[in-house]
Order: sequence, then C-alpha cells, then structure tokens
Amino acid sequence: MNGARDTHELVGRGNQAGAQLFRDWFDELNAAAAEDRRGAYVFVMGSLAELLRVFDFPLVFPEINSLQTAVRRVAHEYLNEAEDYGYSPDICGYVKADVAVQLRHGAHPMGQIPKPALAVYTNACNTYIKWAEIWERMYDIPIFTLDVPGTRGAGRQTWPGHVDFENDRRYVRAQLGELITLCERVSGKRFDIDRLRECLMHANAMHQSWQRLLELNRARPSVFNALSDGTIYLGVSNGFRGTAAGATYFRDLVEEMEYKVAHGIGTLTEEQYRLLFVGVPCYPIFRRFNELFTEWGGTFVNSTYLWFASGGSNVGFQYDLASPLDSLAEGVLVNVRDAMDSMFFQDRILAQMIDDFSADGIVYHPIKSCRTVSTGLADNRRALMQQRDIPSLFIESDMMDRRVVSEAQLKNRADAFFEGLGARRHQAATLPAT
Amino acid sequence: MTYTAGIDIGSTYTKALILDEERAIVGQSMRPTGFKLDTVSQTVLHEALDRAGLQRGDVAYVVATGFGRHQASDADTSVTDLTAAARGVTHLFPNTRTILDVGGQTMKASRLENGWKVKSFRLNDKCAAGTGAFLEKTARYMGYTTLEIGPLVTTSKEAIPISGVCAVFAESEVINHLSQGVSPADIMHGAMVSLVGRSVQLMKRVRMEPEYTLVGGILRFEKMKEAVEEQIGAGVNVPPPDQVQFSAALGAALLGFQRVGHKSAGAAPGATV
Amino acid sequence: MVTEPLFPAWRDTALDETLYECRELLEDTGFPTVARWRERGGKVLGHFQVYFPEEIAHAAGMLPVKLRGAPVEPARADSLFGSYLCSILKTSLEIALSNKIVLDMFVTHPICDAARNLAGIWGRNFAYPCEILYLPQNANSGHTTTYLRGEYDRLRRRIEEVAGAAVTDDALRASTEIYNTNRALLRDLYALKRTAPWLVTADEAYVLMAVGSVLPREEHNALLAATLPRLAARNAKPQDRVRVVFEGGFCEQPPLDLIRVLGRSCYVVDDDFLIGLRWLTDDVPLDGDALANLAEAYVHRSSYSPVQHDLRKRKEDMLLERIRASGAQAAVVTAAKMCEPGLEEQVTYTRTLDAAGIPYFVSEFEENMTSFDHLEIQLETFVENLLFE
Amino acid sequence: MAYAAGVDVGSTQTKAVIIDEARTIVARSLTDTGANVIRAAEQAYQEALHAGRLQEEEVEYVIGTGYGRYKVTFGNSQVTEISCHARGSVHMFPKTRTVVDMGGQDTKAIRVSPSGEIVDFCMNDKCAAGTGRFLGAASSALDIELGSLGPTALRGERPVRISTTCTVFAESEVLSWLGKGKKIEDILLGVHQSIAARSIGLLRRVGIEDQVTFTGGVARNVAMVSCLNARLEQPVNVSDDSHFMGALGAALFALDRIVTSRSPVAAGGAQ
Repeated sequence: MNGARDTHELVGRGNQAGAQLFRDWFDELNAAAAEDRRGAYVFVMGSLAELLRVFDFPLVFPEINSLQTAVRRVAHEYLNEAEDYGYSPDICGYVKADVAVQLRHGAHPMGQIPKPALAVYTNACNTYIKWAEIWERMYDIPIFTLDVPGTRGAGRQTWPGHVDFENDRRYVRAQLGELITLCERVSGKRFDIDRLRECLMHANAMHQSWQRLLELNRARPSVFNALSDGTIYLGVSNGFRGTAAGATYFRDLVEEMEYKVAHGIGTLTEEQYRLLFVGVPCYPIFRRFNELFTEWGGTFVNSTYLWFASGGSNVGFQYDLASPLDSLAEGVLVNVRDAMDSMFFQDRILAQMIDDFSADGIVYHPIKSCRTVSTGLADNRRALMQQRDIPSLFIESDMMDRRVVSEAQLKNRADAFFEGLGARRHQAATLPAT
Repeated sequence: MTYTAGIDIGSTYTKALILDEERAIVGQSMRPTGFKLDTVSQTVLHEALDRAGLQRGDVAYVVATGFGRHQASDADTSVTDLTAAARGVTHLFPNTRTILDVGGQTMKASRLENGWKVKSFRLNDKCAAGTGAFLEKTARYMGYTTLEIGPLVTTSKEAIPISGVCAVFAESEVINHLSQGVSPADIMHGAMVSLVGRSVQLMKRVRMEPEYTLVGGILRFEKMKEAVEEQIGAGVNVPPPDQVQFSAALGAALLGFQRVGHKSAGAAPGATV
Repeated sequence: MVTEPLFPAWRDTALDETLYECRELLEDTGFPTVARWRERGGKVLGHFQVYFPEEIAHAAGMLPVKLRGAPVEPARADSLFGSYLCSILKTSLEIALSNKIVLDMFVTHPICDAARNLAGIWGRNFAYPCEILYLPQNANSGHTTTYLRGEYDRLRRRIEEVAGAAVTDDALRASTEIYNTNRALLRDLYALKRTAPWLVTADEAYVLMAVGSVLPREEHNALLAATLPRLAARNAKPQDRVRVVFEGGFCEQPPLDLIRVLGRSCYVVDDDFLIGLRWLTDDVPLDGDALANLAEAYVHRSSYSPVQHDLRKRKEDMLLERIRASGAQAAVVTAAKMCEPGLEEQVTYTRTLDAAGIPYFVSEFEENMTSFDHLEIQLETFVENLLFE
Repeated sequence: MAYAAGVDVGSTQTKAVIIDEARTIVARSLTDTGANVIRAAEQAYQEALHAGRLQEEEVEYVIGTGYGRYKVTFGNSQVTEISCHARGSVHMFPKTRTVVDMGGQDTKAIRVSPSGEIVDFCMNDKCAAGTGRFLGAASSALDIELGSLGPTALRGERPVRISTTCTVFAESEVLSWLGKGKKIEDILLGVHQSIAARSIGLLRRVGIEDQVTFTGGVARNVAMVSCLNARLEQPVNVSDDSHFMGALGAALFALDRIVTSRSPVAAGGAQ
C-alpha cells in the first residue's frame, strides 16, 4: 500500500468526479431539451427526487441553473432581462435569472434547459411557491405544493408518535398520494413502488455518507472547505439524490476524506482559523470571496448552507424500505423541517457547531435576494454572541446581483475581522491564563 | 387676443412660458428654483410677461406644473409634469409615443396613446442611482464640472462599467478604477452608459414604442442622446436647445387653452380683448 | 369577560367625532385599548398578518390583537434585521421591544419567508410563547381541512395553557357568532363603499375597519352597528371621480395620509386593506365541530392574497373579479417596499390589466413614508389622463 | 528619538499623523483625496513631516489605512481603518468600549477590548443612506456651509421626520419640507436625528458598552453629538482630533512594530 500513490489517486478525486457528474447531468438536460422531453422543476429544500425519479422525469433545479449564471459571470444579463420584463430589483435573483432563462426559451450558459412538465416544491421557501406560479402562468402546467409544516417554536420539535407530528405526517402522506396521481397523469407511467424502494435505498446511502462527511471535517486540519468544495458536493447531492451514481460518489468522497484525516492532509498549507459560514455563498465573485478568508489562513469547516441546501441530508435520515411511502412522508417532514430550522432557530444549531468543529469565528452573509436565509441573521448573531464568546463577521451582499457586491468593502471588513482574530489570539498567548 | 401661461416649478429650475392663440411662444423665462416656490413662480411669470409686453390681466389661464405646482398662487389649475411634458412634447413631435425625462433627481418614462394622453408611466425608485445626480457626483468627484462631462466622454476609448447601485458608494468604485490607472473619460463614459441603461430599463417597463423623445436636464450632457439611441437601437427626438427645458411649461400653457375653451362655452373671460 | 368597554370615547358623539376618536385610537402607538385590557387582568395574544382564527383566542377569554406595524422609527428592531426587508416586520417587533404593546403570546404564520422567521426572532427576545401557526400552503389537497382542523386543535391547546382556561366547543360557537356579526358588518361597510362612495371617504372607511384590530369584537360590532346607518344618512353628493380598486394592502399598511391622498382624487370602491379581517367571506356555520367549521371556511370560503396559494384562485383572475364586482374603472396596484410576494404579483397584475384594457398605475409604499410627492404625481397624472378630454 | 506615522486615505479626505515614542502627536495634516490617491497620500505625509520639522528617515515605520491604504506606496504595511479607529479611540479615551465613526460614505460601529482590539464591528451595507454624506447634501440644498449646520440644527424645536434615506434624495426632501413652510432649523434637526437614529441601529448591532467615543469628520458637528447623547442617554467622548483618529491609530500600530522589532519580549506587553 503506497501512501504517495493513494494520495495521488485519492486527494482531489471528489472535486474532479463531482465536476464530471455535474457536466454529465447538464448534458442529459441538454439532450432532454433537444428532444423536447419536459422536466420536473424542483428545488433543493425538499426536491422529492426520490419519488420523481420513479417517473423518469429529467430533474431541473432552477436554483442551480440561476446560480450557475452568476458563477459564469453573466447573471446581470439575466437579471436585467427579468427586470425589463417587470420584476423588481428587490426580489430574489434566482427567480429573476430563471425568468430570463424561460424568456430565452431555455438558453443557458450550460446549454439548453428543458421546459417544465410540472413543478413540485415544498413551502421550505415561500418564494418557491410564487416562483412556481410564474411557470403556471407561462406554460399552463400543473404545479404541486407539497406543504410541509415545520417546527412551531424554538426547541419544540415533535417526533413520531406525538399527536401533532402525526397530524403533520398524515397531511404530508396524503399529499404524496395526490402527487403520485399527478405524476402518473403527467408522465403516463404507472407508479412502481419497488423503484421507489430502490431510490430510497440510494438516498439512504447518500444521507449516511453526507452525515459522515460533515463529521470528518471536525478534524484538524479540516479536510475540505465547506464553502468552495462543499458547493460542489451540494451540486451532486441535489442532482443525484436517489441514484446509484450519487450513492457511490459520496461513498468514495468519504473514503477520500477519511484518508486525508488519517494523513493530516488539510485544505490549506497552514490552517490558521477555523470558520463557520452562515447563509448563501456570494456567487458573483465566488472564488474571490473565499480568498478573502483563505489568504489570512482562514478556512470554512462547516456551513448552514451544507445543511439546508442539502435538503436536510445532514440529519442522516434513513427511510424504512418496508413502508416506503409512510417513511418518505416522515423523512420529508424531518428533513425539510430541519432545513427550515437551520435558518430561523439557528443560534442553537450554531452553538453546537462551534463545539463540534472547534470554530474560531463565524461569518454571517445575509443577502438581498433571500429573506428565507437572511431575515433574523442579525438577531441570531446577537443571541449567539451572548451565549458564546466567539468573534463573528456580518457582511451583506448578494448571491446573484453584483450591483450590491462591493469587493472593496468586503475585503475591508474581512481584513478587519482577521486583525481582530489575530489580536485576540495574540492576547490569549501573552496574557496569563485565568 | 387670448394668451395662456405655463409655469413649471422644477426641483432645480423654474420656467414660465406664454402662448398666444396661434400657440406661438411670445415670452419665456427661467430661474433657479431655490426654496421660495411661490415667489420664484411669480417672478418668472412676470419676467415672461414683460418679455411678451403683456400684463398679468392679458393672460386668460395659467397652468402650473412641476414638483412645486401646488405652491403657485398665480395658477388657475395645476397638472403634473408628466401630463404637461406629454402635451408639450407631442406639440413639438406629434408622433411621439414614448417620452424619457431624466432630471437631476428623478427619471420618468411614459408611453402615450391617442395624441398626448399618458397611457402608462414609471418613475425611478426613491434611490438616486441612475439619475443625473449620479453623473454629476461622479464628475465632481473626479474634479470636473457638469459642463465638462460631455466633452470629456467624447475622448473616451471604452466605457468602464460602474456596477454599484448607490450613487455615493459608486465613489469607492471610482477610486479603485482611478488608482488602477483608468482614465476619467472612460469612467465617466461608464457612468453614463450605466445611467442610460437604467433609463432604457424604465422605458422598457412602460413597454416603449417609437417615436421616442428625450427631455429633461440630462440633455445638458451631449453624448446622452447618442448613448440612448445606441442602447435602444433607434433614433430619438430632442427638443431644440432653446426649448429643451421648457417642454413641460409649454405643455402646461397648451393645456391652458383647453380649459379656456371649456370656459368660453359661456362668455369666456379674457376670450376677447 | 371584561364588560366595561375599552374604547368608550366614541359613544354618544356626533359622526365626525366618532370618526375622529377612531382615528386617534388607530394612530395611538401606545395601544391604549390593549393596555387597558391587561390592566384589568386580561391576557393578550398578538398575531402577525394576514389571517388568524381569533375565535379560538376569544373563546379562551384572551384579547386577540392584529399586529400590523406602526408608523414608528424601528430604532431597536433595526439592529436585529438586515437591510433588505419590509417595514411592517421591523415596526411590529419595535412596538413590542419598546413595550408599547405587551403580549402574553405571539403567533406568526408562514405567509412569507420573512414573516415565518419572525417566530424565531420574537422567541429570542421575549419570554412568553412565540410560535408559528402553520396555515396550509396547499389549499387543494383533499386532506387540507382535516390537517388544518388538527393544527387549530394544537393552537387551542397552546392557548389554553397560556389563558389558563379551557376552550369549550360552546365557547367557540359563541365566539364564532360574534365574529360572524363582525364580518357581516364589514361586508356592509364595503357595500357602502361600492354603492355610495361619496358617503364614506377612503380613510374613514379604513379607520372604521382597522380599529377592529385592537378592539374586542363585541365593541367593534357596536361601533360599526351604530356608525354605518349614520354614514348612510349623510347628505353628500356624488362627484365626478374615478372609481378605483386598491390592491396591495394585505399585509403592510400604507400611511393613513396616503389613503386620504388617494381618496381626494379617486373613489376607492374596493381594496384589500387588512384583508385578514374579512378573510372569511360568509358566515361560519355554528352547528357541528366548531374548529372544523373554521378550518373549512378558511380553505373553501375565503378571500385571496398574494401570500395564500390556491390553484382555484389565480390572483390576476381574482383581481379582475374584484374590479368587476365593485364597478371600478381602474386599479391602483401597489406593493410595500421590499415585500417579495407583493412585488412578484405586480407583474401578473399589470400584464392582465393591460390585456383587459383596464387603466392602472403601479407604485410602492412604506408605512413609514412621510412625503407623498412621489405618489401624488403618479396619482394626479393617472387621474388627469382619465378625466381630461 | 524614533517616530511612527499613520496615513489614513479616506474617500474624501486623506489624513496623516506622526507620533513620537511617548505616543504624543508631533504632527498632523489633512488634504483632499481627489482623483490621484497615491499623490494625496504622499502629499499628506510630506505636509505632516514638514509640520513636524522631520526628515523621512527619522520616521521608522509608516502604516497606511482607509480605503486607499494599499495606495500608501511609501508605507511599511497596512491596517484597516476599523482597527485604527478602535486603537486611536482607546488611546485618547482609555475607557472607550464602543466607537462610532461617521465618515464620508460609511458609518462604523465598533466594540473594543480594554487594550483597543476589535471585539465586534458593523457598517452600513446597502447604501450610503444615513451616513455623514447626508449632511453634505442637506447643506448644499439649504446653501448653508457644513460648519454651521450643527449650530443651526441646535436651534430646532419641532424636528421634521425625514423619511428619505437616500443621501442624494435628501436634497429634494429638504426642499419639499421648505416648500411646506418648515423652519430650516427644524428640518436640519430632523436630518441630524435621522442620521443619529441609523447610527444607533448599528451601535446596537455590536452592543453598546460604556464609554462611547465618536470619531470621524462628523464628530465635530455639535448637533450630531447632542443627538447621539440624547439617544444614548449618556455623553459620547469627542476629541478635537476626532477626524485624525484613524491616522493616529495607524501611527500607534506603527510604533508597536518599532518596539517589537527592538525587543521581541516586549511584543506581548499589552498597552
């Protein structure tokens, strides 16, 4: 067993394979569009991919299409087009970029996006619903809200057996039945419960690996950057949930990270500060944003993004293959609820993260586009700062709209943040410990 | 002979204009608005009267417009500058269907139908990004006067985009560009292009149709017309220099005749001299 | 039950004084009626916009209060939020943080992403129970009303804990009856706006309805019952004004002055101001399961807003219906600044109105705005071009 | 005798401060930043040297700060103005725990440790609404020079409510209040109060701890000081050198480096 060879083979494999899978996925979408096979439009928080795959719908994630326009630095063209069409500068940039994609008949920097056959979405983000209503009007397609009641109050989650949980479960379960009927009608395919079992099995494997993956980054030095690398993993976890390819990818990824942990291979030559990221990445300057921190020796060891944008996979929920639909209902409830909670009851989750990942600081990144992830971050921060003595940085920009992303300001604040971290560390080193 | 007057009390300048029955301009006057709105409106009206060799009593109807329209005690009635400009512009360019009015702090686009009626219109939001002020601030920041903007831009090789939304934040972007050795001309050009971009966006929001007419203080910047034409890919009308700032006052005076008409259904006061 | 009225000021006064007192009460950011209720040992449940089944709190002997923001400077609340947010969320929290209004329980709803998150924020800043009532976002499932009935039952249990009193079905029926009366009176008020708008100005009608948000329904009923006939008896003449529908007041409320400015140049013959108070469009049955009846009414016999999704109610169709039913000539399509659902709806609204050839103008407002030049110029232009020939 | 210097290149003005080993200011200078940032930095520095009758070689260490800190080409290193304002304030007012800095286009709220390190900070993000620049707009609208804005505002009794937060629109709102016949002093008081309110919002975000020190150019505005005092219900510290606070902080950091380089042991010694 040659360590060097393994290092050569293993380290970085996840990012390459991830990029490849991502391209494959979009190639399929392009092919589908070319044959005018219509897709199921879904969202990252509760995509229902496990169920929709049973009907062989090409899965389209408009959120991911939109962020790709930003990563490829053409988002502003799409945003302007949607604003010319009448959408306000103050609404979600994802929605607007997608509207422009639709107005361009699916033309996208990564090829052609199929038109929707139907849209399936949860209420995890209410804007999902408004968004789907746009397609309903544009294409006159069926749209389905899978309504998932979330946690009613901080720390007041209920679990199977509790009267309120069961009331919610029956509601979700009934809707799943109605969704299946709709899918049969739209796809012309009969529902096959054994195929659902298979998808759930692959999803189980992915959930397990995802949870393990996050745990592995507790290592010092951390083995992946939650912001840069993590976003690649998220792409795969959404695009390939419920598939063998997805399950395999994450099994391999866990192998790679376990190897890195064992050999102390970190993401930075010198890991100075372990940071937590809260919010959605700044896609218009994705790489540069990350550098603002890495150039000071800061790396992101975990993020709330990896929780909610994975649709709650971090919970590691395991579907019961014996009763697929009831269990799917329960899983959707638990996962989507967790995705939502990691936004509005977040301070508790973060307090835990600080301990588990021995974090030195937290970066809050509220954005113009998204009330879901941004409303209340300032208060979350205030509450956390009262519980824990940990420095945090609060910077506001956007995930799509470069008009509100000022690199000069971001750098200024990141620098000040690290100057503070440095001084703090310097003091801890020099003042007598008490 | 019947005369009407239009008074346009704008945020920066106040203008008065007097028409005779042939709709010919017999007198006009302009002054900085300041903050004594009624006083300045009276002053310009009387200056215009003097130039026309008329008395206040010769004027049958006075229509006020502009942001200070309600302050003009001389006026018989008032209309907004959107309505007035529509009336004035269609007098100068009868085929106008879309008007873009970019002033110091507001930007208005309107689409007209059956003659001068405003079918649909949009104003810029209460944020200065994309108003004349944005250009002036940028220029002033780089040490140029408003008047130098036009000539400066003509020397530009390429437009360096200014992406920021906030007119004040734009300054820090300007610093960065300048210190990276970008020429002021290219920055100014960029500022103008982004301003025009916002104007065109507003026009699209009212579903613009040709012909297009451009009015407002923004016309002080040459190049602006070209820039707009470039972005909408069509020609735009621009009022003659001596009337460029008077189109709303003109429209107001013209509307005055419509009201005089209403009056003279009976024995119209001032309808005869 | 508290018997002595919380708001006696309007009683035995001339119509204009009654309206004046209502306006004073509405604009009093000290929320005197709520304070009085607590002084008398009553408990208060504050619920955020849009709809809340007040009957359940009422049946528990609590005072349900509709939190609808306030024209105050959110000096404290501002520091708990980011830049890109509507005002009503901040000012609603502000009046609580500054003790202008003291609650025993707070409930918000998943009407929009910001409002849902409010439960977390409120909960971190106050000791009393703060939670989310998960009103269904899928109105079209065969199971929706059953679910909602269960959710109302959960709410009932929570309220019983806070109120320290049981909510019996009989109590619920009694409360439902009182609220039925209230909704009927509000329907009468709106009928008057439609049929004889010159008898009640836009801001008067608004004030009469809106005080309901801070009054026990019994008192609001008495007020409306006494005032509506006096409005109808006014001797005012119809004027040549444009009949418009105002759309965009379902959550954040425009300043009263804005509504007055509107009323100066138009007749507002229908609107969606505080639509939650009029959400249930006809009487809720009193026989049978009271909670089930409320749930059924919410899902099947209710109004519309940009924040409730129902495949049977495309908003643009509902707007056209509102315009048609009220015999309006035009529409004023507004949205509160930074209100995502409202702003998203504007596109469909305007395109539909264009297609239907109905004149409209689009605008944004903020409850805190103090200068209306921006709105006035649009409104006047709009009216001038409808009236001038 | 060794000297250390700090050069603060802001968006509107550039300031330079030179201190001696006793941390006393021996020279200061101020110049408009203008279009040529590099030259502005050099000019400010040269003027400070001249004012202190010092040769360049006498100054051992120079730190650049402010938006243009990387344009201080002759400097030995850079520190953000956020750290510098914190450091400067604690030097001037050792009991400072909270700093509010009102500059040209942003307002900063900073919470500092007893030794002057940043504990937490916040700045206005979305736009320049409610920053000091608001005053510039108001002064040009009313045609009153910046210097007399404060004194005029202090005469206000019934302040108007300024709803427009956009700095550029401040001008038209101020005019429309005049149009409605409001007194200039009442309008100005309203303007000051709205700026103060927004700054308090930022301060609350970092948590307000006694004492509060008010820095930046606007700190010389008496009305703004009294509005802040009123809102905070306690007086804020204001130094005559408030607008040099950033440069001073930079100079203090520069002096640290000198000391460190001499005796590594002393490095730790918290000031």
